[in-house]
Amino acid sequence: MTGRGDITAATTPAVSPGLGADDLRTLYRYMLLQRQAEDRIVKLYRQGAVVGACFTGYGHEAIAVGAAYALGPHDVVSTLHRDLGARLVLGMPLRYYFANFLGRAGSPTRGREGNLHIGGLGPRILLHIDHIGASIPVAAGAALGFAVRQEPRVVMAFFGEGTLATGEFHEGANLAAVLRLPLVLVCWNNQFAYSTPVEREVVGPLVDRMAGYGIASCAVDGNDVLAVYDAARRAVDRAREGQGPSFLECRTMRIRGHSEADDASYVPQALIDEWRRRDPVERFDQRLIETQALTAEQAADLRAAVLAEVDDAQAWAEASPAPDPSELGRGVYCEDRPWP
Amino acid sequence: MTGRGDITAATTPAVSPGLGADDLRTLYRYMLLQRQAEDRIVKLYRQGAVVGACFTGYGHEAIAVGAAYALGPHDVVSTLHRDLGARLVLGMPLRYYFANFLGRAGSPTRGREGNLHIGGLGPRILLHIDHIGASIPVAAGAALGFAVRQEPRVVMAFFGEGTLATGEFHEGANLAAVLRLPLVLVCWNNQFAYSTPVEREVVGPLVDRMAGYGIASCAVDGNDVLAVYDAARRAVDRAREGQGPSFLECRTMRIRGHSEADDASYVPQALIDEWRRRDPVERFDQRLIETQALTAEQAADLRAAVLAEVDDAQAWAEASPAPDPSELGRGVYCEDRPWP
Amino acid sequence: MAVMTYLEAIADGLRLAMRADPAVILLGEDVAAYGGAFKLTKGFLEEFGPRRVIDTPISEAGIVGAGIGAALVGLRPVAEMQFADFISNAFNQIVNVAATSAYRAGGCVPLVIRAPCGAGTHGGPFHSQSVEAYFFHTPGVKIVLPATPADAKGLLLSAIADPNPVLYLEHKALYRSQRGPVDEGLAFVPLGKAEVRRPGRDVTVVTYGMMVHRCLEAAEAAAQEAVQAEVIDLRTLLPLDLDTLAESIARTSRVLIVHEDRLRGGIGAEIAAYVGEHLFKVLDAPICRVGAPDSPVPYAPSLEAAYLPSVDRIRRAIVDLARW
Amino acid sequence: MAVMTYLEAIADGLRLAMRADPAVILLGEDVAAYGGAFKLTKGFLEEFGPRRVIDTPISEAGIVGAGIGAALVGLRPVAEMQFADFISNAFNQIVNVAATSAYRAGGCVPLVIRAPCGAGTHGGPFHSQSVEAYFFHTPGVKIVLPATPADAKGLLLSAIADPNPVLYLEHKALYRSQRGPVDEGLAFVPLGKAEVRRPGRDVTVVTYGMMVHRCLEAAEAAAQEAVQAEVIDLRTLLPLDLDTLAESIARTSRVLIVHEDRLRGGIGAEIAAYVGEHLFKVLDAPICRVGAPDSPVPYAPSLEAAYLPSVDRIRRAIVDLARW
Ligand SMILES: Cc1ncc(C[n+]2csc(CCOP(=O)(O)OP(=O)(O)O)c2C)c(N)n1
Ligand SMILES: Cc1ncc(C[n+]2csc(CCOP(=O)(O)OP(=O)(O)O)c2C)c(N)n1
Ligand SMILES: [Mg+2]
Ligand SMILES: [Mg+2]
Repeated sequence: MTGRGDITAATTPAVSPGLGADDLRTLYRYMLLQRQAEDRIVKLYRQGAVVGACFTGYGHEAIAVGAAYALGPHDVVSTLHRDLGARLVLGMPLRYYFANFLGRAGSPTRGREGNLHIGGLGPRILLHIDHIGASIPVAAGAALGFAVRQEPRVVMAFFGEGTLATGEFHEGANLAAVLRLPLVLVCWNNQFAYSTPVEREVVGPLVDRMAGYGIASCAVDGNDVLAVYDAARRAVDRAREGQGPSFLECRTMRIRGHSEADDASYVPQALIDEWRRRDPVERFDQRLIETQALTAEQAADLRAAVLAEVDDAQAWAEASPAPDPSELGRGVYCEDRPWP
Repeated sequence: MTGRGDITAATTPAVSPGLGADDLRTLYRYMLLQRQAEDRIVKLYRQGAVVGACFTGYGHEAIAVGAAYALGPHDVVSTLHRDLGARLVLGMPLRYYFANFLGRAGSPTRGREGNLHIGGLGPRILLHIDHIGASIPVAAGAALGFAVRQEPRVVMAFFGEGTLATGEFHEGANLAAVLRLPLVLVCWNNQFAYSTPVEREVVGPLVDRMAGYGIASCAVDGNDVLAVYDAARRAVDRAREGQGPSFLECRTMRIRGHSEADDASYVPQALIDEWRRRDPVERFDQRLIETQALTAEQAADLRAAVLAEVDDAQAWAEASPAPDPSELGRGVYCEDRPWP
Repeated sequence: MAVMTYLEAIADGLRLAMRADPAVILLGEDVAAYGGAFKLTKGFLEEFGPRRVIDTPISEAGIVGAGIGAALVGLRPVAEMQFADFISNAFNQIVNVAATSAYRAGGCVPLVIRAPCGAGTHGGPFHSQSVEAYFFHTPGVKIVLPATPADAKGLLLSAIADPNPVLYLEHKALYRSQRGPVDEGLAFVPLGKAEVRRPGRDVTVVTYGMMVHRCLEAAEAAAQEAVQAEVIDLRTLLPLDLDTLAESIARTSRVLIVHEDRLRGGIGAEIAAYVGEHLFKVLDAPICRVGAPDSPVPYAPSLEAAYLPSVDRIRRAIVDLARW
Repeated sequence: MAVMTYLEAIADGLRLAMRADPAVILLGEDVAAYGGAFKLTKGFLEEFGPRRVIDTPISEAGIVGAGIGAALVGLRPVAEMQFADFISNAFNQIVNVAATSAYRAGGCVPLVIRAPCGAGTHGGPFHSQSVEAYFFHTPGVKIVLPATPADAKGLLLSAIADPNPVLYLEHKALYRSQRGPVDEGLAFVPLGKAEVRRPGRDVTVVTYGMMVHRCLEAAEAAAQEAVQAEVIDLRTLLPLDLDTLAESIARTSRVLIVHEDRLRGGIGAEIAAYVGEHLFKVLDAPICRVGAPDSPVPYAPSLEAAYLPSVDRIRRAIVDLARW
């Protein structure tokens, strides 16, 4: 079995199966929250307030939010550097986001880590790992854990298309295929890995590649939150029913630099312009207005509420102190937990 | 491009393109030499004369010999534990084989390595590496070297189907695909990796998997030396013409244990019996007799000559002393070579 | 109390842990149907079923990564490397993922990685390695290497009980050569505690693994020359039990560090550095080390035998140090 | 003689080597079109063309493996790790393939692996690592870590000229902070030779990399307290120039080892062990080390600053040791 076609390629569904008007507004809210939080962090970065490098998921909001929204209340995500929205959907307080970028004691990493390197948040957000590809065997292992215990839980792992080149991605994806683990691989294909175009990372369509692993694969418009949700929903259902892993290629474009220190001058301006016109947040906004799922007034209220949340989160983070040097060397090992 | 079909699946060709009667006898001779040398090493192993573990390529002779025979005089191989025949085709003296298994000073590794771990023999046999998969990036790199210098040379890498699960195989194969390197990947699919059946290593047909890498892929009967030669020849030609890497799945069966310490009791006896009946050496022998490429008398002469060569090689190895302990710690670094 | 080989003791500990806690699972290459390359897990598939005893593809990073993921969602996986030599393929997962998880607030990783290590079986450069030094520099992991059947069992149980990633290195050459008494049941041996295997007043010999036995023999031989060596088996290499060392060296004023592994950058270097800084005042003689020369482990018996520290070399080092 | 930054000096050496020998090629992630994450190879693609300056997929094992293969067929590849932290993914290729090739009669591997390393730039646990200790235990590789622009260029040239695999670690925090005179042309600095950066009679300070500069500052501060420290920059970490160390320590009778890297299992441990065994007789004081504490490199400036050995901490260690 090659697994292709097990998920039919999702185009924007006319109706959004299983989603009510509330869901649509919630999706929109998360997308807006990611966008505004990242706009803010870029501002702070330019002001020199962000300690280290600054990565955003600008233009990837539909993928992060749409896919994560398809998860059930006990499912788990494995995240990377462009999927803030997924963490938000799973309940990560936005305050942590700012506190981590600013290296404050109040962040979940207590200033030990920066950027979006936040994981291990409760049982639903797996540890973050910077080595591209390394998170995939770990995600497969979490799925294995659920399979061993026969719990109907699913793991969803996010990553970029460049990740497919790595050996660790390969070993994790292959393991998931062989053991038919409840794993949903959500790939944002944003056409570049740093400066390297996708065809210099892997040859040929990603879905063919992953179908060759025996993993059900499909491609969707990554700038259409409902299309992403729809495909993710099917993949999650398959996983939960014991039908094994799936791969979703969410096609989009990295319309900013790799990080905020990169002007992306190696990308043709026309390509960026083209994809800016397909901005997933604006597109969903318009659609909600057009389908009257959202009134202009509701939209304004939502925007104000989101802005207030961003302000609050930033203020909270800024009020959090720098970590005390006496913390040095602490927390390297876990404390004993009784066994058996 | 998925690359599938670029090499049409080779079935036994009625005539062997480009092969004269001399070639057929030479192929047979190498297969016989591998078979008899390995029969002898097993005997020595049972007598306790082999120092470490004992692996053979019993039943894989058509693959090792047929594929390597498709190479030109400046091409290079990357070998593993079941492809003695390929080394012989490329000119490795059989004496080295015995000397290495017996850990003697006369082996090319001077007793530092054992078994078939012989590489770096002149410019045409790349270093041997025991970590399954690790040889593939190296083979790709040798091919890269030829591409950089615009030399029309080809690298052929041998490995088993279990190797496809490894991250290093993946990175090497992917790199070769992206850079369109002159690399021929020759996989003996012998259905088991140690005790693990192929479907626990990778899901689905190997050729689909590799086609997903954008690598031209085909499957052949690995017990038919002419079919292997034929497919390898096409792949070598493609590589030399700058059309990039190919993958050959040579279907066979490991009709002995993983090593001589393994009784393979996990393999159904019927499967072993079935494949014993397809023994590649006997099959080619019969065919040569039937097609009158070889007379019964010639066959007997050949067998005697091969046996004499095996006897000589063994005797030479046995006459070689154990490495002197004063060698300890020597040869870890290369001596200086002037640069630039 | 039963008498077991080192290999049987490991299997016993593993089996009891799996019986005690359904969260303990096994994964690795050929561990299930085949029972492992050394037949250590023979019968485990039958007893615990395919959900808990899992054959994996050849993918050491995948195996360790999967172990980490399963540990993060509450299991206590025991991942096997077929040979310790192949742990190099899982280096990133161990050093950067497992080891940093707690510190980076990623969560606890109660993962045990079993790896058959060591020379003496003519395995050559890729089936003979000592890998402890590769991981000793990494905070966040623990490393054990038992020398006796009782420790093999007891340290494995403690490793499984520990909430951190533990590299459990088991010496292939001891599998069947060591037999000894082993307590029944969940007989834990605590991590981080060295053991004085032989008391002595003249020289402290610090060692671990296969060399424990050679050091004990060498100490007996040295006793013929009126030198009494105290032999300390570290058992856990990370964290090191520096207190036990310090106490002994304070008495003997002389220390010899012995390991099978190459000297440069080995565990012995750190012990020597510790002694040179913190016990300088009590020392009456140079801090000496005996270990392997600076090359891969050679295959031929004549070379391998010369590569490994011999009883005689250790004896001479003990006696020379005592007489310094 | 030109004045260059450390980064410019590396680029200069690389460019000259590529001009001198068509066998020198570059491969790595984003090294060609982008000119590297630090813009070190900006303009190289234009000058040397896509056949010699090669962007690769994200695959560190693939990059190093390909470098090994190309080296085996006669090239002299320079492979880049985007950050030294990611070299963990190429661990097996370095330790088991490249390092053992000569010994196992596989052939010479004239491969240079460039890796931007070190802390001080708020990179956090995965963009700040010191990786030298991971490879220091491995015979068959060489390791360099220059501290000045002139050495950065000269050691790179020697690394490329060497027939063995060389890890060329370059310190990110020095890229633009260090400027200095650099000889024009193929100005080799030999591998395996330490350099006395400051003469002194009271204490020998052994260090390398970014800490060279802090040790020099600390030595100046200590001089205010009438303590004259001799500061030795190792430059090459493997092989170590033990002769230069021994000569100095024989004069000062006191040694302080300083590195940015964590102490446990670091390069300093081996140096201390060497001193404790072979220079014991000349020592008048404990063998002291200053290095990082036992954790990953933290991100927050308050933590990172405390993590790295400061000038003041080094000064105090020098003075205390002199007065011991
Ligand atoms: C193993 C490894 N090598 C290199 C890097 C440096 N790096 C960080 S992100 C990145 C590009 C990732 O590309 P992709 O997976 O497509 O994700 P994107 O950034 O495009 O969203 C690289 C090379 C890394 N983090 N890990
Ligand atoms: C990285 C690595 N892991 C494990 C091993 C141990 N090992 C040696 S051969 C082998 C099976 C290889 O299977 P396959 O590639 O199918 O080749 P075959 O032996 O069947 O010819 C294993 C697991 C190894 N050599 N390298
Ligand atoms: Mg990308
Ligand atoms: Mg096989």
